Amino acid sequence: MALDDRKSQFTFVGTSPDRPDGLDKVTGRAKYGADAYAPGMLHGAILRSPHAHARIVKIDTSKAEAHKDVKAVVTRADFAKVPFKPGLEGEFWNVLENVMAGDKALYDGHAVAAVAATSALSARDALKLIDVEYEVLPHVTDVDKAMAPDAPVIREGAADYSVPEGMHPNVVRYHESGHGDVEAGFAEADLVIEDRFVTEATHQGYIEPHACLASLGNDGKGELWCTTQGHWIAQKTCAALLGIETAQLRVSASEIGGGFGGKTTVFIEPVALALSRKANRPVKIVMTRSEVFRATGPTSSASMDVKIGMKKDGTISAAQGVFRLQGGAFPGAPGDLTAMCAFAPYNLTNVKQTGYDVMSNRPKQAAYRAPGAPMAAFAVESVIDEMCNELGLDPVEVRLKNAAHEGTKASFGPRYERIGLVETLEAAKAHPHYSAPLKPGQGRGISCGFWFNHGGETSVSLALSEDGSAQLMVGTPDIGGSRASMALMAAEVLGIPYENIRVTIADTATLGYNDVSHGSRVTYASGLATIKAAHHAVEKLCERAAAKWGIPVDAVKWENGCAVPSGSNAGDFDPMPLADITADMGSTGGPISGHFEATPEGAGVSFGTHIVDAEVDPETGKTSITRYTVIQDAGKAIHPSYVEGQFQGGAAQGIGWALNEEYVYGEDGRLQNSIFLDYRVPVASDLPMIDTVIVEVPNPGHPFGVRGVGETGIVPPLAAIANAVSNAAGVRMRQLPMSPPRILAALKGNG
Amino acid sequence: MVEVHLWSGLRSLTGGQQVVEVQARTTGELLRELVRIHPQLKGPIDAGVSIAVDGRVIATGLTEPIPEGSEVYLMQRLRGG
Amino acid sequence: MDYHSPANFAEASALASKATGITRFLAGGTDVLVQLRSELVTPDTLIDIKKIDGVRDITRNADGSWTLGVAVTGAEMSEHPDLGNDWPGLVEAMDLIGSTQVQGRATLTGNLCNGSPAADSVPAMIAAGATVTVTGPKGDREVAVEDIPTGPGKTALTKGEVVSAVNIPSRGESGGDAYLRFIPRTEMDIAVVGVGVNLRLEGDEITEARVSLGAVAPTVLLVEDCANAIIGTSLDGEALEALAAGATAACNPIDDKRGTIEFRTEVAGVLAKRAAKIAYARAKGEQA
Amino acid sequence: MSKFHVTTQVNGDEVEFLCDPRETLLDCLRDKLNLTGAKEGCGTGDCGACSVSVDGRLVCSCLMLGVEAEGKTIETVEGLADGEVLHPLQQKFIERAALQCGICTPGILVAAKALLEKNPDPTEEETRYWLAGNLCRCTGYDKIIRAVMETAAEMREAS
Repeated sequence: MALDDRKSQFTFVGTSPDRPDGLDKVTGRAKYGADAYAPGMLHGAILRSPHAHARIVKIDTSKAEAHKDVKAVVTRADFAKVPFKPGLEGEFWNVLENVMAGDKALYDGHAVAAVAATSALSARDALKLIDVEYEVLPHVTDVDKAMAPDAPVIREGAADYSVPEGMHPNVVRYHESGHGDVEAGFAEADLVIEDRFVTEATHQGYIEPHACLASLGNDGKGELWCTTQGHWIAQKTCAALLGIETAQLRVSASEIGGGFGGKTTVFIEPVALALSRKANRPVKIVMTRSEVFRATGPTSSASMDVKIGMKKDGTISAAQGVFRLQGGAFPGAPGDLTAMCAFAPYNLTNVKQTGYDVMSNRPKQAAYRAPGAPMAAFAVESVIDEMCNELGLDPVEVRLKNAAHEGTKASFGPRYERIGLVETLEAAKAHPHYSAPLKPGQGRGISCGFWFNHGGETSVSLALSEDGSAQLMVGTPDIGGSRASMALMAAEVLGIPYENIRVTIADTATLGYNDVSHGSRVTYASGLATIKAAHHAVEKLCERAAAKWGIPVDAVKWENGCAVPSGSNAGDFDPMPLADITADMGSTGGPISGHFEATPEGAGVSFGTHIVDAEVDPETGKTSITRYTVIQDAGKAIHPSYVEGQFQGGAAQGIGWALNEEYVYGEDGRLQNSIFLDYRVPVASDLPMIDTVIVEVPNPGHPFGVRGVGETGIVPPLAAIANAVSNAAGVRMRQLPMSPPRILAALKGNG
Repeated sequence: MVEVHLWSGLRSLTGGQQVVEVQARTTGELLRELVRIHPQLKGPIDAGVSIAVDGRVIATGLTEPIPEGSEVYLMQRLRGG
Repeated sequence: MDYHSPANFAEASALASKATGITRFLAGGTDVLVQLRSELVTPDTLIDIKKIDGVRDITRNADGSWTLGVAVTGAEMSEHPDLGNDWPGLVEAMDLIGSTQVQGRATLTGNLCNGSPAADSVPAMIAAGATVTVTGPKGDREVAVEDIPTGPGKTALTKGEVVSAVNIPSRGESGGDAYLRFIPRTEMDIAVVGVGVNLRLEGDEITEARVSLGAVAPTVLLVEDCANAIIGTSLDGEALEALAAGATAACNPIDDKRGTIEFRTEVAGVLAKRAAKIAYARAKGEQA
Repeated sequence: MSKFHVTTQVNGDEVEFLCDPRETLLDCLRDKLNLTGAKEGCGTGDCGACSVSVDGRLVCSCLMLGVEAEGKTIETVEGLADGEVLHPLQQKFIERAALQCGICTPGILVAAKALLEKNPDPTEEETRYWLAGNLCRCTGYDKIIRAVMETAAEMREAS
């Protein structure tokens, strides 16, 4: 049987059918994290530090324990002893320390104790009965200040091998890469611009707060229901933090109300398990919005220096960047990724990038869509825009002139395979938006963006039913409609209707390991695994047909949902539909399933180009986004509507990051804006329609050519909007967010 | 033999070398050889690396083949959102 | 927390008089519930005044003045066929508070008694010359709106006192009002600066004016210098500049997460001019 | 602390529950009546995920106490469909991919239905401002606004 995985003509792929979970989600019956209930269930609540940095001298839980409704109180002593290691090697220790403080509270909102009680109100009341004695320590929340010689040390010994001698202990990881000779490149340039850029931390802002329902006995067996991007990582981490065996903890992923990277780790889940073990009853914990802002994982904030040399014709002769990112009180700020992504769109002879991972008294940063890349693009693409203005060059032409393509040696090292940056730039140039006239007071900005994308461990299982329908089990939580794309890909291979395939997000007990829904990997990796699993089932279907016909299996091929005799047997028998084979599969060899387990390593990098128009009120500094176009290479769009949705969502989040979203810390190191009233995500009336152009340059690493699309869409907006605003206002904005006070101050020349 | 290009931050661990020649048919062998030749590379490799073979980024796999004469780059482990 | 829903204001006042600890009146609840939920303020006694007769009524009195019940919501004000013709600035100010959902609950009285210097409806009420009826242990008294707030979160109401009605003057001839605020987004924010302007014309000349500023001082301000800057003028360029200067001079704001001192001071002048132009156009009977 | 007995009508059904006066209507709908379609995204009236209609008025159920529901008529997302027939907005949201994660969808549907009842022919701007209190973090609102306006057009045609 000859089967070629690769495909470019499609029946189902590329259409946009109704999603399989649509009905549940429009009727309110879909079950999200907080929608679960268990008999005998208790409610948990977590006590959090009001200090940015403090030694925990003593915790007295006796009064809380005496409360009539309280069934368990836990502190750090109720978790496993996990070994400390520097850098990211000790990630289990880092996560444990983050979900329940040890000797010190490291940020405003850091968990210090938790209770389980018979009602949510009682649990909250009981928290007030816990006495914690703190010795307040000096704190630091700003990245540059955290690197300064006099900065308070968050934790000695947290730096890994990479940090050069003599750096402050808060610098915990260091990255340096590049090629060529940047000094020689700057000497060749006709124009050199060097600027400093600053971005504040933002939050993913998913509308569903973290929530879980945990049950664990002292026999080490447990069940966990939670809203997560990856239930296997939750299983592995919780098991390590509770000191139980991984396989004894069964984790089910609820419907997930947004994640964007913020639900790739655990926060409340180990705490609920510890409470449950102690109370010997199920425990549900639901975060408040304020807890989400204070104590989950926002992005890093960044301070960056970018220097670029350009010739008069627009050729970039050298590029250099230093990127300093603080990621809270733990290692992990993606200074390395920021550095590696910064100049990735360009074909450069001389390039050098340096990244710092710095600790401060803030919550442990988590991934947020293309972590680290948007800040880098903001700095780099702003400088390029300044240079285009200065040299009187068209910003799209300059980017085309320097654009990376297949075979270009990337700024981070290797040569690119087939990539689609040039195609997105050509599409931008041809788009009516790019040539549309601007009104007075408006400015236009463009920016390119790059992201790596990811493969990751993946398991998929597909089982056929006697009536010819198929059930597909995948292990990557569906955040944005991936069950629809999985069903489309399976339908494409099996040749049965999309509607005949039921896709389930399997729990950890019913499928092999799956990496998290992150790195834009789901349509790529689970999609690839789905295709392979479907092929696996098709092989068996062909075997059964061959046996029935009494011909060799390699004389059977699969076409349009039927086994068909081929070669010398062509035309000997009528095509045999799938349902005819499955109808008696129990008596012709047993149930027919297909599966696939692997770590696909061909995710294929992704590029996008955004065009944005902004209007600035010169008297108040208020910006409105008047037009927005996203152009991005999807490789192959499986479900085009949801691909557009990813593009639009990335742009909208980028607009928030650029204009109004920020973590505001007071002098006391406490977060000042931990509600949606003051953490200002874009509302419907803030935004225009967001136009999209799907470019399709197939990824050689996927049978259908898919590239992940989830993350790249947030990379260009910060820079594209900064360029539009700067061009509209006539003054260069180098700090985010570009809030009205900042713009007005810049306009008045004192910014 | 395969030439492995290191990121420049690793030069301090290899006595200034940014390209290391190793004998390896798979990504796993390659990492083992690197540590054998330059024991100080154990730190970064344990911390997590990705390997680009002729432009294809291998995030974690240790069994991926490395054809003779491929262009190989060591990269810091990629993480996504 | 005790919850009561009295049948009249005398009963509400009596409940509040004898309550111990923290007492809150519940009208729309859009501030009280947020404070309760976030455990900023957990009242010991909560008195729901929505079951009192007449609290949802909007009444135009014989002299052209208006009496609004204390539980009249923003949405009910916006939907009223005549109120917005008389006092478009006041109705718009109320309408700016929160979302459609919040409009279904939020009230003028709640906005006033929350004591926030950034309350949107308060500068508009003060510019309009509105008063509130306060029912207390000693009976009723009528208090000018500008005399209610005494500081952030604080009011002049004493123990046992409850606002029982909002009184808005008759619009009269050739008058117009307007309220503008600055927020970073288009909706859902707290005012960074708010300006209410109410004026009356004879011909082209302004004969009466009241200008009120929000979010630029510990309480909402009634700024006489601003009024004087435009009274006797036809709102020419010079008058507008004097108005802006008066507004800027009156500002005594703070730096906080919502805005800087410089920003608030500058934008107060900008909005004062813009609001005055709208009020002027309305007084002329033009669409604005 | 004594609890209050509340009798109210939800989606046409008369229901009763006991609640602490500190509990919100949202707490009561979700925890006492098992109507978990309304979601708590913020607890401060800023996200709209808990939107319900009370006596025909769109409100955030997190900004109303359970005790205040006495004698009211409440409609939630669970009451939108007519038996097995979806409301046109529900149908359109599925067809037009107007949801991604879906957590904001119940609130947006309830709010959009209230809009179309008040204004059967809203402009894009009116639709955007009406829904400004319903945060969506996935879609950028584009497909939501289009779905609401398209539904409005079809409902006008059908009536």
